[in-house]
Amino acid sequence: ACSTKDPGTGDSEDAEKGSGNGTIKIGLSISTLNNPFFVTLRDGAEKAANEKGFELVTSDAQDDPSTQLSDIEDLLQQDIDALLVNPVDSEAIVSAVELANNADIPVITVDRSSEGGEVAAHIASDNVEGGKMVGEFIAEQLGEEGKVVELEGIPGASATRERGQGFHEIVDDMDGIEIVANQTANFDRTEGLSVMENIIQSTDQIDAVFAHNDEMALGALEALEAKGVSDVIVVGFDATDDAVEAVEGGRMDATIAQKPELIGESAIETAEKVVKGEKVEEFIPVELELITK
Amino acid sequence: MKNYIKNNLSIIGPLVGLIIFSIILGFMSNNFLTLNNILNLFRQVSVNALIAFGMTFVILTAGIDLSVGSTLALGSALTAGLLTSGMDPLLAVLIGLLIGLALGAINGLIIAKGKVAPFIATLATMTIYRGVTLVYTDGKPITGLSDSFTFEMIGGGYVFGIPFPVILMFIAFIILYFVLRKTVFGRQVYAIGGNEEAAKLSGIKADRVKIWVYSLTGMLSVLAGIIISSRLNSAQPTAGTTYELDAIAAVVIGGTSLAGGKGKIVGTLIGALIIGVIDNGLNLLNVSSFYQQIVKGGIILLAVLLDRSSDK
Amino acid sequence: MKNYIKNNLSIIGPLVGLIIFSIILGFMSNNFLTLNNILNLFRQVSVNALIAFGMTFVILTAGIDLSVGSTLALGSALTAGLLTSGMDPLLAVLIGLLIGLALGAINGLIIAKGKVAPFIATLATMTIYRGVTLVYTDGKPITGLSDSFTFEMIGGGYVFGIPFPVILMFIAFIILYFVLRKTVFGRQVYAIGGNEEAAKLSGIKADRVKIWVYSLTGMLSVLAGIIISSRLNSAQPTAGTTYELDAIAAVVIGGTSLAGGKGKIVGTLIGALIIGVIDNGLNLLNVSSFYQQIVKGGIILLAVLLDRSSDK
Amino acid sequence: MAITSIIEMDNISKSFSGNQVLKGVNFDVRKGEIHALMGENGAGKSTLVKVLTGIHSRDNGIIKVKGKEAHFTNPKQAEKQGIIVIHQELNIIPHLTVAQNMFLGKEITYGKSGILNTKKINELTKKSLHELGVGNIKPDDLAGELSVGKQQMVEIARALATNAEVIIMDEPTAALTDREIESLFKVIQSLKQQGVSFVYISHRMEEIFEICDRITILRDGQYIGTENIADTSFEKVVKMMVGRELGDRFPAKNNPIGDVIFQVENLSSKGVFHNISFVVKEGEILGVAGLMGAGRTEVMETIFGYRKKESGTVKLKGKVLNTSHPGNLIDAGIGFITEDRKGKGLVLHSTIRENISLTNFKTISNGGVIVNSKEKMLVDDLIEQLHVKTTGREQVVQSLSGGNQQKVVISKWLGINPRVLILDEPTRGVDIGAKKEIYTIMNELTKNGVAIIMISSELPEVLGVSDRIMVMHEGKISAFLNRNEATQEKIMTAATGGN
Ligand SMILES: Nc1ncnc2c1ncn2[C@@H]1O[C@H](COP(=O)(O)OP(=O)(O)OP(=O)(O)O)[C@@H](O)[C@H]1O
Ligand SMILES: Nc1ncnc2c1ncn2[C@@H]1O[C@H](COP(=O)(O)OP(=O)(O)OP(=O)(O)O)[C@@H](O)[C@H]1O
Ligand SMILES: O[C@@H]1[C@H](O)[C@H](O)CO[C@H]1O
Ligand SMILES: [Mg+2]
Ligand SMILES: [Mg+2]
Repeated sequence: ACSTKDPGTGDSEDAEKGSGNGTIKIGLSISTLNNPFFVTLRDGAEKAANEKGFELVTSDAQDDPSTQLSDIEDLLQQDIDALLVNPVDSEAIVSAVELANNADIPVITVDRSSEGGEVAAHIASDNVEGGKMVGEFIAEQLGEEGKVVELEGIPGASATRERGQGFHEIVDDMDGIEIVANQTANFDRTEGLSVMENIIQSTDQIDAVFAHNDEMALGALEALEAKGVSDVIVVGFDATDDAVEAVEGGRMDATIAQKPELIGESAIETAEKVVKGEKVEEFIPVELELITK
Repeated sequence: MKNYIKNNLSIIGPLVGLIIFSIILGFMSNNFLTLNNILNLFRQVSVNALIAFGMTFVILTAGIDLSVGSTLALGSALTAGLLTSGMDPLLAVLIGLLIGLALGAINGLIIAKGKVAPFIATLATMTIYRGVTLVYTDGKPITGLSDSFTFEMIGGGYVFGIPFPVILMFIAFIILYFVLRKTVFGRQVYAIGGNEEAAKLSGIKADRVKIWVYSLTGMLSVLAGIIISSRLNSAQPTAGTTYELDAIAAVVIGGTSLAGGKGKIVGTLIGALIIGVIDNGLNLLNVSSFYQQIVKGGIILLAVLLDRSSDK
Repeated sequence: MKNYIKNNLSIIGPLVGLIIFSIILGFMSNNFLTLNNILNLFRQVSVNALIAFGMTFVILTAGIDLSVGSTLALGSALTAGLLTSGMDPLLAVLIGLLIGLALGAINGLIIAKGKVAPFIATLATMTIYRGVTLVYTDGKPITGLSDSFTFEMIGGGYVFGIPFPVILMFIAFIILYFVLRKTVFGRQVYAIGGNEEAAKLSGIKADRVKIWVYSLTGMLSVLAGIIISSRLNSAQPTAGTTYELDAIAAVVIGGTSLAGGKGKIVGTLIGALIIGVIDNGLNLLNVSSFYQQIVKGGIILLAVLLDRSSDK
Repeated sequence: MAITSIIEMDNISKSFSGNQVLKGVNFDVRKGEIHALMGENGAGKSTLVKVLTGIHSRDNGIIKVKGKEAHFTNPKQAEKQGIIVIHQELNIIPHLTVAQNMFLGKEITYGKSGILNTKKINELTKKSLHELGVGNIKPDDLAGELSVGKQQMVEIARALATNAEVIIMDEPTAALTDREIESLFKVIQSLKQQGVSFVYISHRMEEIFEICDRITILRDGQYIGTENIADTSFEKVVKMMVGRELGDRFPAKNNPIGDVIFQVENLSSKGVFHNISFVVKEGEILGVAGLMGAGRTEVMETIFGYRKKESGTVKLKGKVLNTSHPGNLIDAGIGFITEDRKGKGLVLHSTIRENISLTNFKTISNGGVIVNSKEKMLVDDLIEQLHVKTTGREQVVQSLSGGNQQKVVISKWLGINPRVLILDEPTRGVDIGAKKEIYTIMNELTKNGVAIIMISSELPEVLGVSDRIMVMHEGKISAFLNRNEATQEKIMTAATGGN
């Protein structure tokens, strides 16, 4: 009587549904919409779906992997033709991907990958790569010599880990670059401000700041400007509208553009192909771009 | 008979609410009232329900436990550590549950012996346990826990087609229902919440009872955490964040008074189901997540308001 | 004299705690006890302090307000909307404060007239207000608020070298201190928390007082939100998340009883400073963020435990 | 030598933060006796009991139980030695049923399993309640929904149901009416025959002389003496308690009675009381008698705007009052002293000053701001006028003795200079001296034309104080009696529904 197989799956009637009547129904599970980055990603997907006349069902996991699993369970109840997943966590998403596999619904991962299960395609830019790009940019600007502050994202979040990892892969090997403070500001602009204020108090010299996202970078920028400091290199991540404007205005030095809108669009396009049985690439990279003035 | 109805009045409100919501959702979405979705719903509810069962005991003593989510995270991270070290899964899970018991006991001790208000005591341990989890996991999920059938069963298994977490939830429910209704311990829980001084004068060792109550909640939180880890085959350092809110909401929607001394665990089960139905239903109806928050808050309010008016 | 000491006993514990923490940090970090850092610290504290002042009133009536963070976000998002539409900054800010008052009044009405437990009422509005904020902002920050001197002053200005938010905080403190200590309204707040039935039988309109108390808290939360918006020149949809916890912690560390009826707003100011000192100090010492949580939770616990033992 | 004492307390002293409350008190209890413990409010009676049972630690002195020295640190230990207390404060858990309360802390289980034998618990509860003559209280009634009097009966039943050797009753009858008291006394007498001893604390003199064998008197924490009831007199006991002659218990009242000032017409509240109509005249005291649960408290709370009425009007000087909120009635000059001192009368952890001020903001404030000097003056005047025994206006009310707490409640209402004052059981738990003071205050007020409505369950008091008596039975008025025609018998007949 005991098993670890979902007894509800396998009855093949599901497979008939949806595809017959012309409209394609796509499920999209987003890690969190409490972050402009993902809002833009969703907007991109929505726009593309509207243009094509697809039905798009979106859910928001609020950064909780187990909520995401429930979300996907709920999506799978709704006769979708394809599942787009933006995992909260790449490991934890595996069982949800397997659920979709069992239900014969194709899965496409977005922004973050899945460590297991069958995935038709993965569309993303690479956070580790982005971290490296920042490391290289800062090293170059400083001539491999200077004191750097790192504002970390939410402790334990994958973006925090991966961006930090890429960044450290570059700067840790350089003797001239010293990380004088690394503190979390939880991807939040207000905390970026107050944590930076405090760091300024305790650090005699700061040459550069790497914030794991633009929100924190903009907060840190306010703290520096309020102190009348303007020669510090500030680099963020995401290329949000605010940040790009700050870079263009010369207040910020750089940000990494992940092109979330493009990720969203291309996710829908890929889903269409998969549903129609066309072949797609396993990894569809969306290039990162270093935005500077 | 009159007393029987009166005694159970407090859960009639929530029950009627649950039924009404379910019927409405059944009309609005074809997928809602399918067997598949109902099993799915119950499985989703089981995690919150287990935590909320413990929270019911805590709230009955006029306490509160904000640390459940952090306890869940720490307990399942440590269990995951044991699993990856190759320990027998069953043993690891048992040790994990004991860890939950101990984390809860720490809460209980601070509250009972340290005379710290439960809200503030568990606010502090919420922060501390989360910090310890992050230190232990170095902020990274622990993965590749176990390939054993036993461990996978906990979160992902089925018995006669019923998801295993649902079975765990019902076993816990029956035991705890019995404890509250039929044992001296249950009586003491109610008495402490009703009038702690009077309870003490009657010779009840209030401190001891409280420590047990928080320990129970800690253990149930870790059980919930292990279910999640088993389903995700990984333990997340940020697991359980804000779970305390859903658990408390379930208890209160179920008619248990935050002032203590009054309430029922059946109510909590219904409360957890109402929250589950809201979450699941709004997803099925494809309500945008921003509006979902508005609707969910509104429904919680409605449920409680309806309940209040049935008091009269 | 003896009475004077006795009356103020409740804040001596927190005060001594604050001084001890400050001295320790002064030894550990050269930058802590500089004028610059102290002004910086006070500015950071001002946001939490303003919210916590309102929370003190709420808790004195034996209530609680979990919605402060969402109120802050919604109020400042709406204010930001007015500003970007080109409204006069002062007028926009005033309207924003009134919006805060109204959001608080909704809490008060649900609690007083709907007879819903404050915890659950404000848990619901916390979710609802956050949802409305997300809908209104579409989940994105509102930026480019105003270039006017007036608006920039609020968060970023100085008067005689003192940050303007600090001045706002002290003005609010003095007014509210006076209200609590010297006015009929203040007495009514204490009486309701001490024994609501006795207060009602003494002719106090408890419902009305409660509605005002939550309205005040709503308004102060939005004021705090506007300070943040002014500093960042943007309003964040996620602003204020979990601020309720710091505010409640400040109130309780400051010696106000969660059971209501007993406490002082001076205590709250000290409580907010303690929390600010912890956050600032741990940053200055560059303690890793994982350990920060452990230390912060530990210190909150310590502060409350010390306070309890000075009760005896 | 033949006389054996079960409890001997020798030279007991106790102080609370410097305030010495017991000063070398001696007390002993013999097998099968009923020993009264008397003294004014704050004399230290309850404290002595709490020292005996380990709730408070003693500073000094020796306690022997059955000849052996005892050092209890919690009441459970005393209970194991057969000593059980019914405390002055009710110790009912409101949301538990009567049966659950009866067996709290001594639940009957199946063996040592911890599993409750609910059936047996309910049966035994039913039996005990029956024996006490309160079979109308059902084991599965929620305790919190019973009237104070019934709750007290539950507590008494609970103590009697244990196989105690010594039962200490701290003002058990304060909330009871004569009928319940009568059945209580029967049970006490029959237990006494079986060798059970009682310590009986009460401010009702009649009771002491009716059932007690010996009496010990405390004054200001000092041991004054122990007497055989048979060898002493009412006057002597009073003198030992108060330290002087007290004179008449009820001061003479012979002020002129004026016109009707207060009218209640056809007031009803569904299921609680029906068509209540009465008037009170200036300078008149209207006594309200009735059995416990007759609905007297509800009527008054409704008049005062604390409960919603169904229909009916309340008039002051012919003008209809808005009874939607107590504030309106206070503004009109009506005061209400509740029977539930702790639950509804006082903010226990606040000071005397803060409590008195609650009803007097009009007098002590100016534009919403409290004027300290006015507040202090008002409070100090009232403390003095009512002889509240206190260290000062800043004393926290909780630490006052019961009688003095009651005086604080009265003070807060005298402050408003009421034209009509409703007093619900105003002398409950109040000592004989203070009672007389309260009667005197009432008389003073009537001299100034104040109309008084006084609910009381003590018939001698109703008879001794009232100009006119209204009797209620099951939510209806069953009789009006004039002072000179009223007797205990007539009141009881009307209160029980006879003619
Ligand atoms: N916990 C306490 N802390 C401080 N003072 C106390 C405490 N308990 C009692 N007292 C004081 O001790 C004195 C004796 O109080 P106690 O309650 O024993 O009087 P009592 O004789 O029982 O009076 P009553 O007839 O009014 O019940 C009073 O002055 C009271 O204020
Ligand atoms: N909270 C309550 N819930 C339900 N019934 C109640 C409640 N309070 C009182 N009652 C019932 O209302 C009736 C009237 O009670 P009330 O206390 O007014 O009587 P009373 O004449 O003042 O007697 P007492 O001398 O006991 O105060 C009683 O039957 C009582 O049991
Ligand atoms: O890429 C996104 C954004 O940068 C966000 O700021 C944090 O989560 C990441 O995954
Ligand atoms: Mg006493
Ligand atoms: Mg009464």
